[in-house]
Amino acid sequence: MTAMLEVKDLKVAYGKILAVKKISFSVDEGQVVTLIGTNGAGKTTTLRTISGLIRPASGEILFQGKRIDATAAHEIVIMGLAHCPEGRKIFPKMTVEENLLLGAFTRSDSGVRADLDASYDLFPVLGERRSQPAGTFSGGEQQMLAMGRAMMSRPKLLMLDEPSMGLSPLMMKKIMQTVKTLQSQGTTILLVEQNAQAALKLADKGYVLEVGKIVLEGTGKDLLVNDAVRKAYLGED
Amino acid sequence: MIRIPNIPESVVVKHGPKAWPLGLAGAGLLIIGSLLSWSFDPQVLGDLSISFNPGALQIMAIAQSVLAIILLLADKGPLTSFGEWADTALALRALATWALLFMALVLVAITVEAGGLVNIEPGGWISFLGAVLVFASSRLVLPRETRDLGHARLPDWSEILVIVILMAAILFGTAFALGLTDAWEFVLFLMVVTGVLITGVRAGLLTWLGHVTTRHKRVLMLAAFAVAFLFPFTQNGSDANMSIASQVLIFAAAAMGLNIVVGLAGLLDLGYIAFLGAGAYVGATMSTSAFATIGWKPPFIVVMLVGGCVSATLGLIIGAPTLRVSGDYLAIVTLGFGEIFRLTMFNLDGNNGPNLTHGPNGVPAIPDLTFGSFNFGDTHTLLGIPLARFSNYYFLLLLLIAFIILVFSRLNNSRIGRGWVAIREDEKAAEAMGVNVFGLKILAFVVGAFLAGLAGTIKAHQDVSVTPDQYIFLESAFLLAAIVLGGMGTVAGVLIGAVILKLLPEKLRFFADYRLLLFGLLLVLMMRFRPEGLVASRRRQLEFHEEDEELAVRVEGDIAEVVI
Amino acid sequence: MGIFDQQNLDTFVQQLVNGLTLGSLYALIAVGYTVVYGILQLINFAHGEIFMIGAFGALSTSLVLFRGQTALWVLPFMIIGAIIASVGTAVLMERFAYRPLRHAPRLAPLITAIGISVFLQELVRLNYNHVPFTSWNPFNLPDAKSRIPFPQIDVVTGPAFQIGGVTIQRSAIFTIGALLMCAALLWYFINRTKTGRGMQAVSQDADTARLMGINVDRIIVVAFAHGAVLAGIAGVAQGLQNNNIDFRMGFLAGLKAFTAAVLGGIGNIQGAVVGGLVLGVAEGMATQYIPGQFGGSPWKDVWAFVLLILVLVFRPQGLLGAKAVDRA
Amino acid sequence: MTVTAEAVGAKAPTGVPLLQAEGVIMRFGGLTAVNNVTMSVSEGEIVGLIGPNGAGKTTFFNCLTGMYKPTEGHVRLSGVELPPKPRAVVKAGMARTFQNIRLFANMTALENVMVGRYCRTSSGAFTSIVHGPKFRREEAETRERAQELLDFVGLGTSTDHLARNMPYGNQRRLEIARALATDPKLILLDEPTAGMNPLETRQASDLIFKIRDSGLAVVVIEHDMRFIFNLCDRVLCLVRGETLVEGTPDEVQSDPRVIEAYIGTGTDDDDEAGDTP
Repeated sequence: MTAMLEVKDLKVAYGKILAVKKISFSVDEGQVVTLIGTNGAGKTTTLRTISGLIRPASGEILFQGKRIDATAAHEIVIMGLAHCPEGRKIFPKMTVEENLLLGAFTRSDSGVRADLDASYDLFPVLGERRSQPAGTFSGGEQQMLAMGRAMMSRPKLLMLDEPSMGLSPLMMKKIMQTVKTLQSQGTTILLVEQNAQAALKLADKGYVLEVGKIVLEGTGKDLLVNDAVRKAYLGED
Repeated sequence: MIRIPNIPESVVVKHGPKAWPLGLAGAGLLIIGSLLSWSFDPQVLGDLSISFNPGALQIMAIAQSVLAIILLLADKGPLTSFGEWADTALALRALATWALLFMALVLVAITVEAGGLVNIEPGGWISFLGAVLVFASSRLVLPRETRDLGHARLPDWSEILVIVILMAAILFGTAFALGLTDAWEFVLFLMVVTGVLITGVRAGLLTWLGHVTTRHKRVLMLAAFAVAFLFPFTQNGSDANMSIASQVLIFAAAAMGLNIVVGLAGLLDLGYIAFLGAGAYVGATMSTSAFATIGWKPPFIVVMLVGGCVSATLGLIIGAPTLRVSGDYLAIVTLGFGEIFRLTMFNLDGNNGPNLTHGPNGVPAIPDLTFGSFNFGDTHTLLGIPLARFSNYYFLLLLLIAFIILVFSRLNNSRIGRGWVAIREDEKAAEAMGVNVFGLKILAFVVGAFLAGLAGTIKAHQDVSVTPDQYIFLESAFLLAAIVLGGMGTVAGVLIGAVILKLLPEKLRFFADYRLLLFGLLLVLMMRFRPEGLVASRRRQLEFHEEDEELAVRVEGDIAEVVI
Repeated sequence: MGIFDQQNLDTFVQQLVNGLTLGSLYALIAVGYTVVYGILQLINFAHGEIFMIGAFGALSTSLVLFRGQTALWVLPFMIIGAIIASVGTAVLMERFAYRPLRHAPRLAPLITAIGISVFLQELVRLNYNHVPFTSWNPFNLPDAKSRIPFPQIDVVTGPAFQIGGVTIQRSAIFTIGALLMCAALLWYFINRTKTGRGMQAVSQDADTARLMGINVDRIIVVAFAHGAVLAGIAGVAQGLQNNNIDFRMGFLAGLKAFTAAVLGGIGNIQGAVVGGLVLGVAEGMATQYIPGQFGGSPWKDVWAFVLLILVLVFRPQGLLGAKAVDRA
Repeated sequence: MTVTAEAVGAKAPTGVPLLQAEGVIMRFGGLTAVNNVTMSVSEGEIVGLIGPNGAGKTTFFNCLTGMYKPTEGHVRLSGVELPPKPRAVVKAGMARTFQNIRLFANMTALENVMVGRYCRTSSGAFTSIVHGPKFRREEAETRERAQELLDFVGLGTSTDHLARNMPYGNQRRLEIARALATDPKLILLDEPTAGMNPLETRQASDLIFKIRDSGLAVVVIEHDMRFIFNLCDRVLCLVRGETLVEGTPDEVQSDPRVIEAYIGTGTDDDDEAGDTP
């Protein structure tokens, strides 16, 4: 199996201070891979670098075998890599439908309409409120919209940044179930989470980040029972 | 910055040992050449045609070669102990590059001014050759490990001596520069100063000086004032330069007042010149000029206070919208107020409203100030040196500036100053922590306006007449530029900015036409490459480089130092 | 004598027409402020200069290519010349002055804008009629240090129409017509094209727009260019109306247009049009109807600035803007 | 779980009402963010505020602290009606922290806390310029108190560090110290442990107990159930701007309405079951 996304020796700096210190990991096709770690560990920075919003200081990022570390963000989207950012970042003044259509900005094929309906099937809430401004939605609904919007570009790889942030435990479960659904429909997923428990449970592979370095890696199941992880990230003694 | 490709390492290693004698020889040639005649034509660039009687430019060349010799001796020879601290190799490279440029430009200048290469005498060529040799040698000198000069400490007395020498150099440098009447000479002098400054930066000396001056702040202030006070005595009674100097001081006073608003409180005021104008109009209309429209003629000190208060009241009015408006919008509001002020002064001519200002003609023939029997218009002699009209205003303005600096720095280092920083950083959070945001903003406007009003009343007498077209938007932009150029929130920065912006155009008449064009370009380039200004307040520097974490770590100690 | 007698009515309608003409001009320029602000939250203070350069572009086209001919067919070429000059300047300005400051604190671009504004004015003043640093003037262009007569086009600047007691200048019809056409085209572009939707997305959240595959740099250039097209056309309109142009014309017009943009709710394109018209009419009416010493044309700019300040203070979201909802 | 109220020797709430918010309603246009919420906090009490995102918790905080003027309702501190001005609220004795840390990034830790003293000092421009006796006294006091507070929250050695250079957890502590500098009777903490790992979270609850023990009442917004139920004397659950349930941690935890609307059914281990849309 070839890696869909491969990150090699990635370093990212703000000024001259490294936020990400030489990390390497890979995401295989069809997998859910998760990066966990506390605030400031460099998870979001990593995702923003992969999607081209930040330029790396050094290292390589390969997507389907092609280097993308110098590619502009909008071109990376066209290549099939979608990024659902931290904090949802929906367009608040636009309606649900307009938001979703922006997700398909790079496409000019005729399948957009069908994909729109597919989004409404996946998230019926969105279908019911398709002409309402997205800014009036609750956090959970906004998260659904953000995920639906990211899927509109028909990505091969979807990166989700903290989808459970600020959500009730109930809503969080719904979101995690959706992640599984998306995987079963054939999307590869790179999931960044602070909620280690939920993330590791559905991950095929997990990496633990601490202040810019990968300190542990393994399958989701292995990490869930790893002593260090249990102490530091699951809050167990 | 000029970048010259490095010489391949093999060459450096092979010829490295030759660098030292080569450099000394070059510096020697440069000196010898400078003692000879450079030009056949005695009319150009001062007089460079007489051997063994060096003109200004030749003295500059000699000074540069002496500096080069010192650096070479520090690299190898009797001064090596100094060389352990300073990065002499990098410094020599910078110096040599600028010296070569200097000599080249001198030859160009002679050629252009005297009309042809034939006008260059052998001395000129010898000096040029010397500069080339020094340059070549500097490329071959290898950098070596140095200790961190930034943390070097000398005994207090010698550090204070350094400050005094520095100030003396500034005094004589300024007097020397102002004495240069030829634009070429002036530009070349600026080149030498730039070269020496860059040499200092490369050697790490400037950083060290920065630390020394923060360690001895009071000494620095005293020395600076002593220098400023002594300046008129270097002018031999000539009032031409003093006229420029007092213009610079007025400008600096206003800029410093604006710096309270912009630099400390972080409010962009694009109509600040109106405060200076309000003071000036008060000074004019309450003067004994035949065109003054207000009958009350109190002593000048009262007029000054009235001017300050009228300005402060305007500041209160202009500051009031800060309750609801902030950021760019506030800048536009202040711009609007500035224009309203100018148009109103323009219109209050008796036809369109009451006659207060004589409209576009303004108030002319404002008499000189008198304090008792001391008339500012007369020439007074002190220590055998005659001090004419502008010197008198200069001293008065110096007092005013001292007062403004006191207000500025005391406010900055108080609860109020902390409040201002907090507002700049995060207005909402400041409010939520109990900081009186609106009150502090208003205070900044009022204090800034008051100080400008004081300066304005003096300006009216110094300029003899007051007209609305002295208070256009462009003047506000100039004041702002002085702050931006010099450095927001610092006293030294604003003074430097004011000097540069007012002095250069006066001395460089030949570019008078391109003055504004270059000014516009300068603003754009500053914002692009050094938005925090030449002498940046540490904190302001951080604010302009939000993403530079390394800088934040580096200056952390400095900010703590300022607090205590 | 009633308030509605014929003469009063004529005066009123006359001022209304004058105001609408002036307002159309403001609106054309205001759109440039609003489009750029909407996307970058940047007050492009130098936009007034883009307008000025548009006028000079038209003038140059006419003088260089058509030797000042007055036939109507020259007008489209003049407009194209104006647009090339203004768009070129705007795009260069964005690329070299503003783009490097994308993440700088807000003070930096504002000061840059002032710098550009001064620079462009001086560039035109000093170098319009010759190649810089020489006295070579191949096309025999006039000196820009004082006012320059603007070429007149027969059909557009001929004798005014007289309808009852109301005089309507032909150039006024050109200005109002230009506004109507530009506004319609712009509306279509923003709301009906893909790039237009991209523009809306960038204005709400540039980083996220990137993640949608939108080329943000391109969108920003497009925004600057759009503003510049309208400003260029406004430059032509101003020249036709006043019969002359000068290098200072951008400052006041720019400031007024900015007022108009704020009046309508900055960032909102319909708002800029409405704001421009309202400001123009208000100015016309103030000249006519504010009584006493403080009325009349010497004070009209003062009243415009007073209006600007009142709007910024009391309704910064503008006439059409809704107050932003700050959700927790 | 090692840290409990008993473990740090908590005092029982005294029952004297300190903060009383009655019928607070906050509408934005057509949107009702907070609908008729009533809450009272007694001296020495720790009250938790939970609820899903968008339930109006932070908006409610903003109403309490005067950042918003509630559409309807009253907020009283020690029986005195609070005006909707953040500054007046701070002066009256209620301070807060922010959900997304809002420190003065380019100021040092000490300076940040010193800003918090602003409302308890009164040196004006004049005495500051002439360095009058009042100025000297207040400056010295401010500095001393600020250092004390840094020691109190455990940042005694970070005095001269820039806020932006401090680690995330310390920034949260610094924000608390800054709020404490205003001498509040009541402190409102908006998600004080967001983004912290379990160890840091435990340290945060220790600090909050310590604050309570020094005589302050505390209101906390949090998502971390374990944290909140361990910490609080009383918990309010807000859903869609309304109070769903109010009670002791045990009552709220087991309330079926809370489980349905917020916590969700089942244990942590089910993710096969459920209503995949």
